[in-house]
Amino acid sequence: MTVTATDPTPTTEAPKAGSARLVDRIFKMRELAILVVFLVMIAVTQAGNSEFLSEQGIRDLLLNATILVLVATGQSLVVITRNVDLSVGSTLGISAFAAGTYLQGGGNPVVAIILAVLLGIGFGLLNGLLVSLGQVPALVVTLGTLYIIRGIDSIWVGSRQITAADLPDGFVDFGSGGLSAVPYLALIALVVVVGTAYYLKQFGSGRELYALGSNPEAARLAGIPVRKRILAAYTFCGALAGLAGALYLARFGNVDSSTGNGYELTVVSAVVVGGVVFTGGSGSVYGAALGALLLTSINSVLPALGVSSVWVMAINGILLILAIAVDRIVALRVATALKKRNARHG
Amino acid sequence: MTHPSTTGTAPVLALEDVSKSFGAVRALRDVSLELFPGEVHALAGENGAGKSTLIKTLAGVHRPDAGQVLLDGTPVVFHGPGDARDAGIAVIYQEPTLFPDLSISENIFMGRQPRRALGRIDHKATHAATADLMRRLGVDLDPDQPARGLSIADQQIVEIAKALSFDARVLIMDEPTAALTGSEVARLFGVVRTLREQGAAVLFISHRLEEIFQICRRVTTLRDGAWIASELLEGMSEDDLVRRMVGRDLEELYPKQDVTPGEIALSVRRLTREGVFTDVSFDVRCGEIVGLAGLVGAGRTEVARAVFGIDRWDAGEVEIDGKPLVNGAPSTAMAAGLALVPEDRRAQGLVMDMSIERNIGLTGLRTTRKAGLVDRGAERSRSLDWAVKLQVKYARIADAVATLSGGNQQKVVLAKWLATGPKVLIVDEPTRGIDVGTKAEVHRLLSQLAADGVAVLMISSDLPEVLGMADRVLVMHEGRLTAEIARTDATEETVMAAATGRAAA
Amino acid sequence: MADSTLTRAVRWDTVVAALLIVVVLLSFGFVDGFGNALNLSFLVGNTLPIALIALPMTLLVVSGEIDLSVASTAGLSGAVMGALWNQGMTIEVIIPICLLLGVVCGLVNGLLVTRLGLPSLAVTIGTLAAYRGIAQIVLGSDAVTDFPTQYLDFAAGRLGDTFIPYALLPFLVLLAIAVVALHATPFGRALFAIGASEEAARFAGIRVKRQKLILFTLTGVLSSLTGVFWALHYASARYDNATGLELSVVAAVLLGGIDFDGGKGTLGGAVAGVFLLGALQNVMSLQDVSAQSQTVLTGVLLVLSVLGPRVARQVAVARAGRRAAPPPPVPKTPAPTS
Amino acid sequence: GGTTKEDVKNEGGSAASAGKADPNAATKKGLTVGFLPKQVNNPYFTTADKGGEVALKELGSSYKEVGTSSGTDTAGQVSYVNTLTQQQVDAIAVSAQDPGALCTALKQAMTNDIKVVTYDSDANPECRNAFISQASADDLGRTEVQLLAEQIDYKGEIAILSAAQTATNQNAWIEIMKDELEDPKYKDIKLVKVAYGDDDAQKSFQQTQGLLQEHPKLKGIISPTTVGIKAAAQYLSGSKYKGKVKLSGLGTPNDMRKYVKNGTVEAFELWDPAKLGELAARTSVALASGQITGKEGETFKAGDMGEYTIGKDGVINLGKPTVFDKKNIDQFDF
Ligand SMILES: Nc1ncnc2c1ncn2[C@@H]1O[C@H](COP(=O)(O)OP(=O)(O)OP(=O)(O)O)[C@@H](O)[C@H]1O
Ligand SMILES: Nc1ncnc2c1ncn2[C@@H]1O[C@H](COP(=O)(O)OP(=O)(O)OP(=O)(O)O)[C@@H](O)[C@H]1O
Ligand SMILES: [Mg+2]
Ligand SMILES: [Mg+2]
Repeated sequence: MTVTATDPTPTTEAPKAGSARLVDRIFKMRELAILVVFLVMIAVTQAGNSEFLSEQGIRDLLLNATILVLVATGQSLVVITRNVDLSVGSTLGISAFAAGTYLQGGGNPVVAIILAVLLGIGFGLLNGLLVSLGQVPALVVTLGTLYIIRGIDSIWVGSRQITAADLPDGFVDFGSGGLSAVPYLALIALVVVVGTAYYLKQFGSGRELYALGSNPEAARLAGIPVRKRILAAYTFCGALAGLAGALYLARFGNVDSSTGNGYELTVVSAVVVGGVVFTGGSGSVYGAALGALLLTSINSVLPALGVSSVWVMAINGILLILAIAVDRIVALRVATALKKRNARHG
Repeated sequence: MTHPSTTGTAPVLALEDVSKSFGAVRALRDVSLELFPGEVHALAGENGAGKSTLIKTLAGVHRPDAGQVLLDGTPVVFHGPGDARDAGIAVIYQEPTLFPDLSISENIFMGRQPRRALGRIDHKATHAATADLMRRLGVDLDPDQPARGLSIADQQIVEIAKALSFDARVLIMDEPTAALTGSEVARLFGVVRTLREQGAAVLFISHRLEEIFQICRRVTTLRDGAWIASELLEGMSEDDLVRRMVGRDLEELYPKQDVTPGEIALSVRRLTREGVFTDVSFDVRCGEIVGLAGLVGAGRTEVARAVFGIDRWDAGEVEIDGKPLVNGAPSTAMAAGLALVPEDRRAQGLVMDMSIERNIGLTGLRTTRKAGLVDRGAERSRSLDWAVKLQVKYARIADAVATLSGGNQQKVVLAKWLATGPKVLIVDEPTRGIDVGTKAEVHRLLSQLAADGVAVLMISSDLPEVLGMADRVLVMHEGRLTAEIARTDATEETVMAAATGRAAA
Repeated sequence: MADSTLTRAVRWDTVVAALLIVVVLLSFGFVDGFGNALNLSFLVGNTLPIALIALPMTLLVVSGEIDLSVASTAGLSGAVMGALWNQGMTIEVIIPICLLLGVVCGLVNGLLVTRLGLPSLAVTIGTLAAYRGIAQIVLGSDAVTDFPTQYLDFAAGRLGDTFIPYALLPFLVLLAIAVVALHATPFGRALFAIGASEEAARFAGIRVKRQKLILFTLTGVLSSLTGVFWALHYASARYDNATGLELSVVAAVLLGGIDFDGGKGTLGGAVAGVFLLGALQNVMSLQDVSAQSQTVLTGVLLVLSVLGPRVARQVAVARAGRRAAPPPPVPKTPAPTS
Repeated sequence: GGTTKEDVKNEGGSAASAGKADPNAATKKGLTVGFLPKQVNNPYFTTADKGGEVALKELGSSYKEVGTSSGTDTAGQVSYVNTLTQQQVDAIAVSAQDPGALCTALKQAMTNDIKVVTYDSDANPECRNAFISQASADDLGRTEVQLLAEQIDYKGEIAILSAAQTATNQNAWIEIMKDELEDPKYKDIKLVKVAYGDDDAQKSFQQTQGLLQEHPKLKGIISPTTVGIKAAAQYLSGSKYKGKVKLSGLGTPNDMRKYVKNGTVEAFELWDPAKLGELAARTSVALASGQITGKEGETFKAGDMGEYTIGKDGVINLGKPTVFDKKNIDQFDF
């Protein structure tokens, strides 16, 4: 038997200082990838249809994304903790109607929004309590609450509906108005996203959400108040679903018992496309927000390009798969790169 | 019960007549223990003796069924790990508890990050503190690297760094060295000595007895959950300690039988996996035990993974009995008679939620079937058979392996693979976390297997084990095979020299 | 250990099965119109599509994956069936083509999951839209209804005056095959291992990717079979056939005690869950319970299905005396591989 | 060999109605008529069914309403037909989600001596006794085109925003519209696109945006669906196109009031859904009483609504739709 006794070739040590930034940069890159896809898509559409990026066009694009961005932001927090909230669509629907009923009776728009948020918080708490105290699978529980809230909503609402005529003009105008091309609603969403991202990055309790999603048992051993954090994530998610409900009302001026029906799959898609991993512990709200923007924009881009609506659904699905596949391939490349860097140490 | 507390100070942390049961298993029975400042205290006992349970009781993970925990002489109740941490107790658990998605520095400082104004995290300070810890431990890990992908050894090092970062009054370590090689252990001990001098109390668990003698002053022995003795180590011999733990004398630890090697069973030719290992060639003959030594991260595990087919290799080839193996196909490797006992029993060796029986049965699904269906009778007898042979300590064969102690889990992994009756057996850290008694048993088994004509490749970071068991020692350094040393020439010095790249044979 | 005896005693799948029997027996006694053969055949016939898809779905979930595109696959194969029928092809040729199409749909899911390592939830949300979209392209706004009567009669008819729809018999055969495959073959045993710990399964020489690929393919085939059955049963092939069926399947399977983390569950539980939901819906409709209240009740059942076993276990443990802190849940730490 | 479409065609259809009508038979009392709308909780259907309920009360029969909460849950609708059959109601008034899918179940109901009337959305003719058509497809399609054409001065590009691509009634109307547009007086009008909003507010909203971006010269949109027209109106009223792009189609006065008043919409039309429900109820009772069987040419008296004659294929037309505009909209509340 021979042992290949080669002369010890000096392995090139990676410059350590650069490596930190590299890792950071690479994780940002995943969001960047979605952004690039988004921009390319917009550019192509603009080339094909010069009306697309008119002031009205931009406003529409942003407005369309707003509601999904808000809900996806809340959802990504829950997903980061290795849970999921499927009931967001139902929560959105019921809080939109609640706000509408209140406004219909001549209420104050600000109070109406607060009311919707509070209702959302209520359902978020319910989910959070069931998941964290009951320690039961989030998927099942929130699928259950999806049905429960939806059922309660339709029993309560019946065939009633709230139309723009029932709402104060200021509220409806607020829903479509804005500062030139930037709608007020989009500004609200932007504030929420940036605030949430800052919190997640800069505060201990935010990092703990990542920790407990990454390894729940280790989180317990590290003394992280797991239940409290999960409860908080669900509550926040509920609150944003409620807020989204109020904004939905302002935007569409129309709510009935089916509002928000089936929204959960869209939200989950946005979060997944945005690179938030379903097994918890990684991803960012910027990613989720970009995912939401990307998804809603596809729905504006295809009609603007004159693609027959017959094709829209198929293209949507294929683009969704492409987005996650590209993201995955980027991630794999990164992992290989990381591994090669770390292959020689110690 | 005598307390040879010569220091005269009061114990920082103590257990008083603590009992703890899991269902029908009485893991601890009226156990008492005192930890004094400035002292390293060893906890010894066989697998399943209750050491980890005791530690988890001290750490607030388990609440004792009876008895109490005393902190500075006053009874306390820890409602969770957080309480114990706040009381100044740092714990390294037997199994690494890292957050794979977070960076090393976040893993270390989770929940305790240095803060800036408004309670925001000071990322710079966190990074610097981590780098500092890494320097103290003498390892070269990037603080910003995610924990995912770290080898078991590196994970263990991060755990150690985490525990050190507490500046705790009490440091509890459950087998921190099980995955480490000599040099890391030496560095760890250096740090522990400093801590001891600074007045910390340390509780240390290891199945490597020499380590206990090296660093500890007193030892508490447990057997089957019961307290046996707490005494000074001074004047005790390893045999004395083993007798306390096992309750009888042990046979020889390395019962190597001499065999004449037969045909070449496993042949690895110029195997390369880019960036991981390069140009690795060796043979293992029937009846031979070949040791594979090297520092942590030298690439030994990676070679084993590639040979077995878990990872694909980029170049080279592997033959069993002269027939080439398919690249990246564990099932065909198994069919050819290859078995791999992996190093990470929890993630790779076992399906934790499955029963002992089914875990052992898993490797025989294809061979022991009747009319295409699972032969449950055969499965049961096979697993009972091997569980008994390896002296696995369990309540019922249908219990989930997750309920077993670490060492007993390791035995189940061995059982699972030995049950396949392999021609070539690769064992990666086969005795990690196994108590001395069982270790001897495992060695006897390996030896017996070799005598029966099985070719054994043994990867181990436990150098005495390699030296004691191997007919030949291969040494890896930075992804290359750097030496082959015959049994007669193999000493700690020659192996370490090759492992650190200072000499090539 | 005592603990696991208790766990076994309150196994949820047995509870669901018992519940199903109780509901059926009570309804026989107290609900007008429930017990006659016609109603029972309605019940069984309308539940069959869900039950059919629940078979592979259970296996898939046990192995830790999920397929949300099943309803779209069914819709697509229905649409293709309609389109080809309009082209004048013979039905005996069309059906195999549709099943082949199911193979392709399943393979696409499976390859994306196993080769690219994408999460199945995300992939199948994508194909959910894609397959449905393709169905829309294929059939457009057509509704094809004029399938041959002997086929329609088979899919919608029943054995004489009994409650047994013809289609129940092939389903029972499929069920038997699935039960044996999951609970008695090495293949099924390996699925449990994969679901509980994929890495450990791989280290035990189980061909994880191949098994998953097979499962996704089977799911595709059975989904398309369901699509064919659906089109014949309701005598209507439209691109939106079976829309939303995936949630019903998932809800029923979850109700049957299949753990979505993988590695746990029985087919008996899943099928009992499917028919429990079906029976409850039938009974509630007969009792004039509104659709909205039925929705609430489905939700409550789902929540109870996960809270129930937990509460039962805790009560049992408490009664067993010597109440200690519950053993920590075994963490499913993602293995530190990259 | 095998079975192909051709073979099936040769088998021929089966006759729907049997028996003989007795126009003078007494109107039975104490009947139960089950209403099965496309979707419960849908305001349009709720109004329609309320109309049915009132009529049934007057006739001394009882009313019940069941149905799915989703408008595309065909399987659910089938099992509701089954349930009604089980409950041995005397007649079912159903708005079919799918013309074919309900057939087997409806036929089963008819063999169990239950009369089947479809309203709003028809099933295949052989699967029901009669269909109450809200307005003839001809009337609706043509008047919608006329309504919009006047608003845009018979000039410019127009588009249609429909519901689901499979919606039977929508497609029938769209065909008629295209036919109407062939008329030389519309020679300056160009139909550039038919978009589908799936009766989903958000989708219809985005489809409207898309239409306007793709066709900047668009002058008008016809949306023959209440959901679509509402979403399109909401989008237009909050955009720069308000008042410039005309919108017409089918909507309810309550939904559209605001948009008519703020100038987004000039005029739109609809029949009275309550009347539709009422006629469905009265037809059901007439069928169950044996006054009619559903054959072409039979006539019956529908209370205050006057006399109706059954047309070809068992179709009964409700009458002409009402056009709503600024002047009259406040007189309606539904
Ligand atoms: N969570 C649990 N549930 C049930 N039984 C348990 C649990 N944890 C430990 N045990 C049992 O308690 C006993 C003591 O286990 P422990 O882990 O304390 O042993 P140990 O001394 O640390 O052994 P090793 O040296 O192998 O790590 C064992 O019999 C084990 O099976
Ligand atoms: N499961 C894994 N996934 C990814 N990378 C790994 C894994 N295990 C080890 N590595 C990396 O591969 C390199 C080689 O490690 P390997 O475990 O093969 O070395 P070894 O000689 O077996 O040392 P050890 O004593 O740690 O087992 C290490 O730098 C490590 O970071
Ligand atoms: Mg232990
Ligand atoms: Mg190793």
